[in-house]
Formats: sequence, C-alpha cells, structure tokens
Amino acid sequence: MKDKYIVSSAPHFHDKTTVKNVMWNVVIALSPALVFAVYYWGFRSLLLTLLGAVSAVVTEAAIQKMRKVPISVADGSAFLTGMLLSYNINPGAPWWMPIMGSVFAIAVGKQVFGGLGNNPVNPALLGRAFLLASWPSLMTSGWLKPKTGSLSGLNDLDAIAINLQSLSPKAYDLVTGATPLKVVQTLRDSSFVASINGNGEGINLANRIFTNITEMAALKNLFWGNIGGCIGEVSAFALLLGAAYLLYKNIIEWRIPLFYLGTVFVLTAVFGPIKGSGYSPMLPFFHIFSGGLMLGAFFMATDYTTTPLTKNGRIIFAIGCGLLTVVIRLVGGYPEGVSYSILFMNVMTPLIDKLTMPKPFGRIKK
Amino acid sequence: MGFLGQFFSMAIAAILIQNFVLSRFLGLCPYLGVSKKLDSAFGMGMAVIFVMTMASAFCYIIYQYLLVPFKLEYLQTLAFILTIAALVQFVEMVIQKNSPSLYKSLGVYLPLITTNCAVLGVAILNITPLGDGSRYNFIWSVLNGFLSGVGFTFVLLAMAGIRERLELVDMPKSMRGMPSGLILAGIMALAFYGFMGMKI
Amino acid sequence: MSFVKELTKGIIKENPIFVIVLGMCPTLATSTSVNNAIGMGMAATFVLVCSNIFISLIKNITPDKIRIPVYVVVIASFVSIVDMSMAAYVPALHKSLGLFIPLIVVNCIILGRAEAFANKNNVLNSIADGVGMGLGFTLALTVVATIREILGNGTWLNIKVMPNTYDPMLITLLAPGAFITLGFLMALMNMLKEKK
Amino acid sequence: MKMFIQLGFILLAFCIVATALLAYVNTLTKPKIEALKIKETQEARANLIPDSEFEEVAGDLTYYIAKDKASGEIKGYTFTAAKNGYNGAVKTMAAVDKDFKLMAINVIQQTETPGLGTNSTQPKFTDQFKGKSSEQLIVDKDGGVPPNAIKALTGATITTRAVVNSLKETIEQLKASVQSAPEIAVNPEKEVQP
Amino acid sequence: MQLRTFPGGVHPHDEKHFSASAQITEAPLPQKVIIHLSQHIGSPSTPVVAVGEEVLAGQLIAEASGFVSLNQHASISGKVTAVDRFMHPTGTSSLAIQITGDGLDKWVELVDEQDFINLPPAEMKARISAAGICGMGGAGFPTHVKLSPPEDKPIDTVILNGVECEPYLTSDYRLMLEKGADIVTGLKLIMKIVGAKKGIIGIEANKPDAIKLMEKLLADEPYLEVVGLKLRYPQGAEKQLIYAATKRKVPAGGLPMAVGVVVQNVGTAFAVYEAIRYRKPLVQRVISITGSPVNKPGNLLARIGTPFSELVEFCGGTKETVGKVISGGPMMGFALPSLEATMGKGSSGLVLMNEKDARMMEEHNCLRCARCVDVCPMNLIPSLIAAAVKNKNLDMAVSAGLNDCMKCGSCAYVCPAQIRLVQWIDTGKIRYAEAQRAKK
Repeated sequence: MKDKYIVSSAPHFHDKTTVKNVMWNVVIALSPALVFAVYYWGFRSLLLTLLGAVSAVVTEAAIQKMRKVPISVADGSAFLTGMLLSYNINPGAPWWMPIMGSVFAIAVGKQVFGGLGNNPVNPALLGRAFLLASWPSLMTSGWLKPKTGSLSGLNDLDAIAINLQSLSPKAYDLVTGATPLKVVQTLRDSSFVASINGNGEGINLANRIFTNITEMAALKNLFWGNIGGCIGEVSAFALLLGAAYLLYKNIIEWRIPLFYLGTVFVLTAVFGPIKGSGYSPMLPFFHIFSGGLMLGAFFMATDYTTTPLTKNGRIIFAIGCGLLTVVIRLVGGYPEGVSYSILFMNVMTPLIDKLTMPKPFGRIKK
Repeated sequence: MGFLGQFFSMAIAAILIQNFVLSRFLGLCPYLGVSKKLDSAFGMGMAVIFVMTMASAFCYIIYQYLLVPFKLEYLQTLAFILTIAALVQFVEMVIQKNSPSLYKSLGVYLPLITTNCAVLGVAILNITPLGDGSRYNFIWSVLNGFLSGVGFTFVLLAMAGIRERLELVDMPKSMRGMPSGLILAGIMALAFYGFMGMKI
Repeated sequence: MSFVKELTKGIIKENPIFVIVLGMCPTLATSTSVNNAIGMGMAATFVLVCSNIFISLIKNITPDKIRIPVYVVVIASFVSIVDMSMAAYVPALHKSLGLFIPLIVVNCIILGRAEAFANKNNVLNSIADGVGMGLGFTLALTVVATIREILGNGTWLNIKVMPNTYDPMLITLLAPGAFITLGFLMALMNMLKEKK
Repeated sequence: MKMFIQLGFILLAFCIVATALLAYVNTLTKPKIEALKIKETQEARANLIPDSEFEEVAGDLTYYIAKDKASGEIKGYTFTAAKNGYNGAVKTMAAVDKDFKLMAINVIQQTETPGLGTNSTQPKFTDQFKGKSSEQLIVDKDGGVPPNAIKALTGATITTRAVVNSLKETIEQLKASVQSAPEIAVNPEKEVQP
Repeated sequence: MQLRTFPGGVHPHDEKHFSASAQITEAPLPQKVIIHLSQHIGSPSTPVVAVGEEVLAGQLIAEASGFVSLNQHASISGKVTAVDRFMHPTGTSSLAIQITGDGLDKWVELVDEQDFINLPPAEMKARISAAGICGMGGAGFPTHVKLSPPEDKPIDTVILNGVECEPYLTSDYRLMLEKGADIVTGLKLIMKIVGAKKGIIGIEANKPDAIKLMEKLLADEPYLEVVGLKLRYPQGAEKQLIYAATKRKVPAGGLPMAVGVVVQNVGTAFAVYEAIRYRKPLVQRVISITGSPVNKPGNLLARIGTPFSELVEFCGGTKETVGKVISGGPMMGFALPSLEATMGKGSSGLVLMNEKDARMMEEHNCLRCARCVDVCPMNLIPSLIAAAVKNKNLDMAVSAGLNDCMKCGSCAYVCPAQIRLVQWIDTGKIRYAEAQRAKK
C-alpha cells in the first residue's frame, strides 16, 4: 500500500492561534506603555526594559542548552516575561536590577519546572518579589520624576506647598517625593498624622492632601501617566489601549480584569476613605488607575498558565486578587499590593481548580 | 481590642504572616513528604490541627501546673515530647476504636506527627514569653495551637495542589521531588510576603 | 576498618541532608550564618553521638515494644543537657539558635540513626556512625550557611569577603532564600548523581 | 495486662534516671545561667550609664535608678521598652537622665528583616537617640525634621517606629512613675549603703 | 427568528463555499465496488453470496448478524469477485465484498406503494431494517434499532439533524434543498414509527435558504417546526442538538431516548422515505467531494462502495498537490493514506487539503490557556484528560471525564499549543478498554 498522504488523527482543521502569536501579541499590546514611559522618563526606561527582556531570553536559551532540550525562545514567552518584569521596576533603578530579576524569574520561576506552561506562579511577578525582598530600599525609593509633572500627580503643588511648608516641611516632602499610593498609605497611617501636628491641624492637613490627590486633576495625571512609578505602570491609558487590543484579538478574557477591577472599585469605595475625610466619589477611581493595578489586572492576572481553568474559577481568582490588593493597600506594610495578591492567588490556583471542576454535560450531581 | 479582634489578628499572623512552615521553618518534613497528593495532604493536615490543638492544651497544663510550681522547668523538653508521644498514641487508639473510617484516613499520619517539630514547636512557643514579657494564657495557647495547625494545613494543601499539577508535566529530572518541593516552598514564602507588616 | 567506613559514610555518601533528606527544619532555620550553622551542627552531633552510645548500650535490655519511647527519653535528656549547657557557656549562640535547640529532639536524623543503626550495632561503630552523621550534618549546614551568609551579608564567619560595592542580596537570609538555596543545592546533588 | 505494667515500669525507670540526670545538670548550670542573665542586664545597664549603682523600682513599669558610685547622686533611670515591629516585638533598653533626656539606647531583642530592620542594633542608628527628649522622638518619615528627628533606617521605617514610639511612650510612663513615687526619687537618705 | 444553541463549542471557518452551490449530480457507474461488512455500529454483517456469484443492484449480499447489525446490498449489478480485507472509509482495513460491475445496472424489482404513509409502524420498521439503513451522519447506528425504544421510554419528539456543522461538507445541505419534501415525509414516517407528537428540523444559520425552504414546506404542519441554530460546532452532535433544540440534557452515558427524543440525520430521513415507499435498499447516497485542490468540487449521488479515486476523478481531478485526504469532515473525519478506500453508508464527504493546510505543527507544552475548557461542549477539561493519559494515570483521566468525551475535536481545534488532545484522549479510551478487559 502506498501512503501518499499525511495521516493524522482528527481534527484536521485548526484555529490560527498559536503560542507564538499569543505571546508576541501581548508584547505588542504592552508597547504603548513603553512609549509613554520613554516620553515621561527618557530612554532609560527603554534601556531597562530591553535589558530585562534580553537577559530573560538569554537565560532561557542558556538553560535550555544546558538541559539539551530544544531552544524555544522564539515563542516570545521569555521576552514577554522579561518585559513584564522590567515594567515592574522603577525607571531610576540601577541597570543590573532588571537583569537580576529576569534571570531569577526565568531560572527559578520557570525553567526549574520545565519551562513554559509548567510554572506555578507568574515568573515576572516572582522576579519582582525577589527584587523587592533582596533590595528593598533600591526598589522602593529613588523614583524618577516625570518630565512634565510631579511624582505624586498633584498639579497645583505650589498652592498646596505654601500651606504645607508652614505647617510641616516633612508633609511637603511627602507630597512632592512619593508616588501617589505611597502618599495615600502614609496618610492612612495614624502615627504619621498624629506626628505632623498635634493640635488637629495635622488631621486637617492630611485630609486636604487626601482630597487633592483623589481629585480630577490628579486623576487625569494618573490616567495619562504623568506621575512617578514603575516603567509599565505609568499610564492607565496606554495599558487600556493594549488591553483593548488583546480583548479584541480574543487573547485575554474579560472575566479576570472585570472582576478584579470591580472588586477593587467596590472595596475601596467602601473602605478607602480615611477617618475624618469627607467621602470622595473619585476615590475608587484613584485606586483603579494608580499603581500597578491596570498592568496587573490586564496583563499579569490574565496569564494563562497560572490562573484557574474554569470560568467560575477565574471569577473566584479575580475577586481574590481584588480583595487582597485592597487589604494590602489599606492595612498592609506595602503601599501597593497588586503583585503580591496575584502571586498569592497563583499559589491558590490549583485549589480553586479543584473546587470548580466542571460537571460533565449531562452528568447528574451525586 | 476585643476577643474577636485578637482572635482575628492571631489567625492572620498564624496563617499568613508567621506561618509555621513558610516563616518559622517548622514541620517541614511532613510538608515536603506528604504534599504529593491532595487527599493525603488533607488527612495529614486534619491530624496535625487536631494534635497541635491537643498538645497545646496538655503541654500548657503540664508546664503551668506541674513544672512551674515544682521548679522543674528544665524538664520541659522531656515532659513535652513524652506528652505529645502519649497523646498521639492515645488519639490513635481512640480513633481506631470509635471511628474506623476516620482511622483509615488519618491513621497512617498519626505516628508521623510525633516527630513533627511543629507540634513540639508550638508547645514550646506557647510558653515562651512574648515581646512584652507576658505569656499566652490557656485559652490563647490552645487557640494558637489550633490556628498554627490551620496555617500548616493551608500551605500544605496549596503545596499539594501545585505538586499534583506538576506531576503531570515534564520537569527536569534533577529537579523532581525534593529540590522542586523546596523551591516551591520558597516561591510560596515569597508569595506570602505581601502580608508582612500588616497592621491589624 | 569498619569503624572508618562508618565514620566517613555520613559525610558524603549518606549525607543526612543532601542524600537521606532528614532534618530539614534546623538546616533552613539556622543556616543564616556560618557561625550558627557550626553551633547547631555541633549541638546536634553531640546529641547524636551520646544517644547513639547510650542506645547501643541499652539495646539488649530494652523491650522492643517500648523501644521508641525509650529512645525519645534518652534523646530528650541529652537535648536538655545541651540546651542547659549552651545557655550557661555560650549564651549568645544559645540565643540565636533559640527554639531549634530543644527541637533537636524531633530531628529525624537522631531518632532515625538510633533506630536504623545504634539499635543494631556495637558501641564503637555507633560512635563512628554518630560522629560521621553529625559531621555530615554540620558540613551540609555549613555549605548552605556559607552561600547564604556570603550572598546575603557579604561576610563569611563575620569576615567581610565581598567588596564594599556589593549590594547584599537580602533574600538569601530570608525564608524564601533559604528554601531556594537548599533546593538548588539538592538539585546539584541530583545532577552529580545522574552523571555518575 | 501484666506486660503493660512491666513495660510501664521500665519506661518509668528510664524517666527517673533521665530526670535525675537532668536535675544534676540543672544544679550545675542553673546558677551560671542566672548569673549570666543578671550580669548581662547589669552590663547592659552599666554600658548605658557607666560608674553607677542601680536600684530597682518595681511597679507598673519596672525601672532602675542609677546613682553615681562615688557621690550617690541620681544620674538617671534605665528601663526597657518594647513594641511590635515588622516581625514581632522589638525590645530596647534605654537610659534617660534626670530631665528624661535619652542618654543611650540599646536594642536588645528583635527579629526584624535581616539587613534592614536588624540594622537597628547598630550604633549608627542608636547613637542618634542621644540627648533626645520624648517630644523630639519623631521619625523623619513621619514629619520630623532632622537633626531633631530620628532618621529612619533605610527600608525599615516600621522597625524605626517601633523603637521610637516604644521609647516615647515608656518615657512618658516613666515620668509619671517617678513623679508618683517621690519618696524614693528625692530622699537620698533612705538609701541603704551596700 | 430566535437562533438557539448550546454551551461551549467553536466556530471554525466553514469553508462550505467550495461545493455549496453545486447541484447534486449522479456519479457515473463505478467499475468495481467494495461493500464493507461493518459500515455501522454493532456486529459485522454475514455474507450470503459466494465469490463468482452474479448479483443485481439492490440485492442482499450480506445479512444482519443480530439485532444491532445491518443488511448490506449490492450497489451495482455484476459479479462477486472477492471477499477479502479492503481499505475501510476510516482508513483501516476490514472485511468486504468486492463486486465487479457489468455496466448494465440491473436492479432488483422495486415497488411504488401509494398509501405508504398508512402502513403499520411494524411494517415500516421491517422495511427500514430490510433496506439496511444506518445513521448517515457518520456514526452509523442502525436506524431500525434507534426506532425501537423500550416500552418505558416513550418518545415525544423527533429531531431531524440538518445542522451539518462540519466545515466543508454540503451534502446534507444540497439534499435539503433538492429533496426537501421527501425529507419532510421521511420525518413524518419516523414520527409515526416511534409515536412522537412533535418533529423538529434543526438547521444552522449558515444555510438560510434551506431554513426558508423547510419553513415553507412546514407552513401547514402545526406539529412540525424548523429550528434555526447559531453557527457553532459541534451542534450536529446528538446531545448538543437536543439541548439546543429542546433544552433537554441527555444524561452522561445515556441515549437520547432517555429524554424522549430520537435524532435522525436528514439523509437518513430521505433513505427511510425511499425504503418505505419503494422498498429501496440503501445503495447510494450524496457525498461532497470538496477542498481547495479539487478542480470541480461537487455533491455526488454515488453508489456505496465506489472508490474515492473515481469520485475525485469525476470532479475533474486535482489542481494542486494534495497533502491530506479526509474521509468525513475535517473536524472528526479520518485521514486516509491513499484514495483507494471506498465510500460507505456514513460517508458524507471527502475533503482534500493542499500541502500547506495539511502541514502538522509541533506540539508544545500545555499553556493552561483553558481555551479547550471553554469550548468543550461536554464541559470537560480536555487538557487535564490528555495530560493524565500522557502520564499513564488512567484513574485521573476517567475521573476527569475520559468516557464522556465524544471526540468532537473542538479542543484540539482551538489549542494554541497544537496539542493533539483528541489523539491523547483516544489513546486513553483504548487503554481504558484494555484495562477493563484485563480486569475481566
């Protein structure tokens, strides 16, 4: 019998989506944020991002060569990991930071378990957690000021500054020298409020900064990225642009971002205000646009490998992420909790999968 | 802070912040040894919660009402380990007699618990003075034992979930078993870092 | 001949940590500095040797049924002795090892050697086994501690070994670093074993 | 049944031997340990306020009155303060002078993050407390202005706060205690000569 | 019209344009036919002719060897020249009867019963059984068995499957357009046999003219209804079709009769009509010969047992190098090593693919992207089953739903890592069957 034709099992027809185009599409979706970062902080952000991405690729290739398995860096997953890792780094960080992070992310986060698809947690976030644990002071200070604005996103600094400087020079430093979430975290800290001024003026002052930072003008800066922060967290607008592309391309699914952002929105609306400050309807928007939430919700919490398989599982996952993010932001030791919440929920993913195992069609409940 | 608040903060600390396994390095042998399957991890976890709670109670009583009055604190280690060993034996016997099905699911893990340092660890920690010099009273000792056990079980289950998943993938040969288990524990410890410094 | 064999096997071939994988808890907890590691190793070695001697001596007079409780009593006694002596003579070390000294009682290595070796062998070999295993444990601890102390603090046995420009990788001193360091060391052992 | 009793006896015998042995070791080591403990705290106090003798005042707050060895004049007070830091309690031993200004501090117990919070034991950190009154105990991150404020440890503001705030509170407490027990503080005649 | 559907599923490019407008044409008489003894689910038929015997078209050449079996008839007149193993439409080799034609196409005598609609159901069923009809959608379940539900499972609804959700295939579509009235009659006959009160014809939205035609034909029939269905694969699978059309869920491991439904393919309904009215055995059917390499893709009315090579030749041969030949649709069909296989009763199409489309991609690690979970119409986790099979963990595979899978291929279609999920699941099913046998 002559075998002329290819014999394989069904189906003989395939969707066009491949691992490769999924990964590179995510890279494309991430690039607007980089453009914004370069605009605000200069070419240093581009350099750091490339350092992270390239060292991730090199690490992956080196390990695969050592293991004598096919080198698969062309699929873009290592590049993406490195890029995401750099996006979580301060644009003013030393040049070796993204390299160390990427090497750790790829080696410990991914290749230990056999590479793409096997990693239990998001390698980029693991890399960031590693950097934060290893060099906490370098990771949490030395923010670069955006070319056109202030670190905390407060535009009318001069007006506030006069009032502030007379009351407390340190509070002035806070407003001018910290990222928006750090400002809010400090304002929530009763010992800070008590220490700036004993006779009640401290509280007034805290309330005033709190109100200002959640006002429209400051929110606009958050939206466009005219603030201090990590490379990729810069602009909510740029990230939403990329997210829309991924949603359109059907690469990410709406459930995780929606429920994640929704949970944060609701919880910060209820628990976000500080004692004594009036209710600001803009506060939940502040929380949604600030820090790494956009980046996390659309690009990290949607990572296929480390999120639950079922739709219900993904909803539980997203709500968990939102809840933890708010808990860490409001009462935690860090101003930002996005990466830790996602990491934690990544660890919980197999259990969520177990709990939400779907019932086969037509199977009767026992 | 009321009782509930204190309970809550103790729970957060025992489960998330100062988890026995991930932060205090206690109970690693069963953590690495019995975390290959979710079912067995669950059985082990339940057994550990039970024994840790009981051990906290008994060791506290023995320390407070036997060793301290007679100035025999130096017998602490000996007394505790014997108490725990006897307790485990006793529990095993009781369960075997009264609930064969429970014995079937927990029985294999019980003897292992005697040498689980988490149990002895919690007993000793309960009688160790806290930062301000005070010690837990009986109720809080028992709760501490219980909550620490819950924290242990929690990470054990999470670990078992991940390892069950990793069973199905192609891991490098040299990483299989203990090495990947340890690295996973490290990753989990990092993931739990977000709760550090939480003001409750 | 057999004495030497029993003595050396614990160091590499049957290393309690890397090969038999026992006694993880103290390995991870006390390897933040070489100093602590050696202290812990010595304490455990002392208990291991003493309990091995004692158990080997009494192996014929202990009824099999209460073998384990007796071992526990013996081990716990020696641990208490070490605990008290360290508190009296090396208070600083005692303080930094803290909880993990009484926890030597439940260190699987000690009960494991009692059950697997001392119970079946004569006193002399039991001493050799105890010393060998103890040294192996100490050695393994020291290796882990060396990596952690150098990377995490830039020092070895409190002597500065890294240049001043080195920014210590703090994670190696923390719990995650401990797990990951030991994990990689074990993977390395596996790789070496595979090559053989 | 008989066997059980027999086994029980053997086990009991072992326990008794063990207990006896431990009791013996205990008699040897206990005095040493206690002496060490006392010596340690004494040394710690002596380091804080040299050339003094210390007198314990027990109460809500246990503190020590330091008197000059030669003149018997009150030089100040030492006490310990504790507060939860990043990871458990941070305990500090401190000395204040008669005006309740800090003379020296020593962080004697902490389990903070290695490399960050652990730096609280280093002189670089503790030296800046010298001469501060309780009003001046403010962490710079909380709005204090150096040199009057305490410069926070890099990456360990929470540890710094634990030290600063525990001292601040305890000094206030000390002030109250000292003032409510005037007979000891102001009547040097009552003192018993060694 | 409200379009209905089922949960899960995929939406592959339908690629029906190649042959959708080609009218059904009769294929020339083949010189040789090969009639397989097992073209159906159940025990193979028993030959009743010997080599060398002369046969007429429509003559019984192999009879059912039990209740769940099928009669086979000669599809051309000629001489039986071999009873041997030949290539089956699924690409394997199995026992078949070869008839070399005499070119005369002499038929057995057929009737034309005028009052066939009023025949007693038992007689109808006997005629169907005699005609050797099986499900013509591909699975090949003997129709007379399907129409004999046990007493305790009353059937209230008959659904005609005009979904044709497989990409490329158009044979059912053309049949509906050209023989619509006969299909409706077939439906009524089936309803009569099982005593159903309601008849539904389910058609996907990409065949609007078929829907329109059927609606016109059913305009005066209060108990018959056309249900438009959203474009989604595998809507033609029984359980999915039943759910889409009636919202009833067939229990796992159960048959449609458990929820009072019988599903028949539109081709089957046509064959039932012909069998009851003319006593005509099933010896020919419509098959789509399609795909980009085919010069003149078409829908042929061809004799059962015609070699595929002759059908392709009749369609003008090929214009580019063929990479893959698929018997059936591209989602569930079988890739053939060569064109020497012959069409069977379940052959609804032959799809040819050029080399570029046929290229196999490398299998990657599973990304856990969960696309397979989202599309699985049976609500399973295909990636987990496949991984469990790969790791020889049969218990896990079974508990994850190995035996619920109907191999529709939706999961493998969407998998970005190109994992051959169906192949793994198939391997699992085979291993499971072996394990069960070993247990006994």
